[in-house]
Amino acid sequence: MSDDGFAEDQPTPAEQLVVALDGFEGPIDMLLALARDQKVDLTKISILALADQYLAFVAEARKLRLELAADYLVMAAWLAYLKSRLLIPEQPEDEPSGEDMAAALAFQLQRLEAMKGVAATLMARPRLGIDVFARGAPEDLDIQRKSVFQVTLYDLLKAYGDHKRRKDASVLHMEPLRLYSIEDAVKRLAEMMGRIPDWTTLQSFLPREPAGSLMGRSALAAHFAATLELAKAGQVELRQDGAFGPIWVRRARPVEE
Amino acid sequence: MVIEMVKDPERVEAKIQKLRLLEALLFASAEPLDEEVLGGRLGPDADVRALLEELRTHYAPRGVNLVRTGAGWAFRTAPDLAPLLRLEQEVSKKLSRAAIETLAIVAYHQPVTRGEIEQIRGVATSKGTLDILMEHGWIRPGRRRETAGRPLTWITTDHFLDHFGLETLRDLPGVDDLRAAGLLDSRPVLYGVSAGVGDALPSPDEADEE
Amino acid sequence: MVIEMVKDPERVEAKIQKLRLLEALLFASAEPLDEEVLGGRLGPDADVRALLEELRTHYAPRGVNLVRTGAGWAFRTAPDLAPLLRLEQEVSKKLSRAAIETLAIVAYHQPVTRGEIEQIRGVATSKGTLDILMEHGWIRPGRRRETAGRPLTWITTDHFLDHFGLETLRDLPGVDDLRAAGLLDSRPVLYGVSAGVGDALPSPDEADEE
Repeated sequence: MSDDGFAEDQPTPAEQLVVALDGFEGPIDMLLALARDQKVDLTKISILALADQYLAFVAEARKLRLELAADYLVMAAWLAYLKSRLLIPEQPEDEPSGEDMAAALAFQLQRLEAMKGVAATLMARPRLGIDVFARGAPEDLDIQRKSVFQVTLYDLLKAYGDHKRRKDASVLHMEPLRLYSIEDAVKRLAEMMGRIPDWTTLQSFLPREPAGSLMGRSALAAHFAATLELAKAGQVELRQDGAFGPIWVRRARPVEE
Repeated sequence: MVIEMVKDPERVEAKIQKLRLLEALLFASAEPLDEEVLGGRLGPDADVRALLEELRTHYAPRGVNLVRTGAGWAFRTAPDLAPLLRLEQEVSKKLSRAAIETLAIVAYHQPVTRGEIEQIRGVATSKGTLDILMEHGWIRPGRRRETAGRPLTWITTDHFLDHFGLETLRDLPGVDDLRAAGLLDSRPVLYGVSAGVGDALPSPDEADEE
Repeated sequence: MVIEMVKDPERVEAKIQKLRLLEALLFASAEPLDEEVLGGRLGPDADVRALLEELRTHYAPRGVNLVRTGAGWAFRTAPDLAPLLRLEQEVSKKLSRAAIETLAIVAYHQPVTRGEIEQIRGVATSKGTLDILMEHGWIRPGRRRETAGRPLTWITTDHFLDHFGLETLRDLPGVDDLRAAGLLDSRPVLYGVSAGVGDALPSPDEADEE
C-alpha cells in the first residue's frame, strides 16, 4: 500500500479499521473485510493471520481509548482462544478441535460473502418500476379480483401492530428505577460466557455505559454480584491476582479425574 | 415489424430500435403521449409520425391497438373485444381503518364477541363494520359464549386464510414476531437492560436523575 | 402471428380471436395474471399454455415482452431499453445494506427464521428491516418451523419474482452453484454472535411489566 515513499504516514490497517468502525455491521462483517484484504480465495484464508489482524485492531482501538461494543470484545476473546488452540498441540479430549473451530469460522465468512455477492447481483438486475415497466395505464378489468377490497397481509399486520402500540401507550406505567438487576447480569454473563472458554476480565463483559454514571456503576455492581452467584453455582471460576487488580472470569471446567 | 425499402443493415437496425423504444414508451406511459414528447425521446433524426403509423399498422389486427386520441397516442385494447373483457365498473374500494383493525382483532383473538372487540379496541364498533367483514366472507359467527346473554362470537373463515395467503391460523405472526419485524414499535427499554439493546439505553443524563 | 399447421379457416379464425383476447387481457392488467384466471376467460377448449408461448415468441424481439413470473404472466418493457426509459422515473428510495442483505438471505435460504438470518449475518436484525421488505411486498411470513419455540419463517412473494424479473426461484442468480458449494446451509456456526442472545433474554414486555 505504500510504495510512494510515505509509508510512515500511512495509517496501519488497524488504524484504518478504527476509523471505519461505523461502516461495519458487527464483528463478523469486519472480519470479512479483513479476510478480503488477504486477497486470497476465502477457502484458503489463514484464520490465524485473520485472528492476529483482528486482535491488532482491538489493541489499536483500546490505545485510542475507543469504546468498543461488547460483541467486538467477545469476538476478540474468542479469537485469542482460537489462536491458542491452533498453536498448541491438540489434546485428544479437546472438543471441538481448533481446526474444527477455524473451519467453522471460515465457513461462516464464506457464507456471508456469498450472500453479499448475490445481494449485489440481485440489486443489479433490471427491476420493475426502475428499469422495466408495467402497463402505465391499466384498464380496470374484472379479471383477477377475488375481492372488492384491496387489503394485503401487510395492511392487516400493520393494523394490529398499530393497535397494540396505541393500547400500550394509553396505559400508565410507573417507571421503575433504572438499575441493572443481578438477574439480568446473570443471564447476560451466562450467555456470553458460553462463547468464551478462557480467562477474561470482568471489565470486558460490562455493557457500554459511561464510567461513573449510575447505569455504569449499577452494571458493574450487578455483574460482580452475578459472578459471585455463578461461582457459587459452580458455573464459573474467579481469580484476582492482587488487591484492586482486575477480576478474571472463566467458564468452570469439569472437575478433573 | 414491417420494414420498408431500407437496405443498409445499420439503418434497419437503428429503425428497429426506434420502433421498440416507441412501443415501450407508449406501453409504460399512464397518459397518451404527443408527437413532440415522443420526438424528444427518440432523437432529432426520427420521423416520429412515420414510425407511429408503422406501429399503428402492425397493431391494427391485434388484440391491442395503437390509437390517436385528442391529446396524443396511446395503446388501447381493441374495441371489438370489449364485451369479452367485461370492463368492471366498480372501482376497488379501500377498507376503512376501523374495519381492518376489527378484522385483525377477530383474527388474533377469536372466538371473540362484539363486546370484547369493543373492549379491546376501546371504541364502539358499528354494526356495519362486522357486516362488511361478514359480507366479504372474511368472518362468520362462531359458537355462542355460554355466559349471561349468550353473546355471539366471531371467527375468521377459510376465505380469510385464502385471501391473506395463510395456510393455517397458526401461521399468523405472533406479537413478538411483529415487534421483531418492526411492525410494533416498542417503547425504549427502561429496565432489564441487556446485551444487544445498546441503542435503546437511556442516555446518561436520564439515568442520573433518579 | 405464427399460425401452426391448421388449415380449417374457421379454426384459424377461432385461434386468432383467442390470441387477441389473451393479448388484450394481459395488456390491460398491470399485475401478472395466472393461467387459471386466463383459462377461465378464454374458455374450456383453449390451450392457454400454448397460446401464451406463442405470444411470448411473438413479443420476444419487440420493445414490450411477455414474461412469466411466479404464478403469472405479464407484459413488461424490454430490459435492454432500461437506459432509454429510466429518464422518466424518479429516484427510488435507497435500501439499507442490512435490508438488501436480509432480502438476499430470505431469497436464497427460504424458508428462514429470523434467528437463522442473524446467524448468517452475524448481527442482530434491527427493527424495521423485515418491516421494510414486507412493505415493499417482497417477503411475507411462511409456515412456522416445527422446532422448539415454533419460530416463524420468512419467504419471498410472487411480487419479489416480478420485481426482479425472475420466472421462478430456481432462476435466482447463482443459486445452483451456491447450493453445490454448501453455502445455502443455514446451520448455526460455532461462533454465534447474536443469534441466541435474543432468545435468552427477557423480552422488553416482560421486563417492563415488573
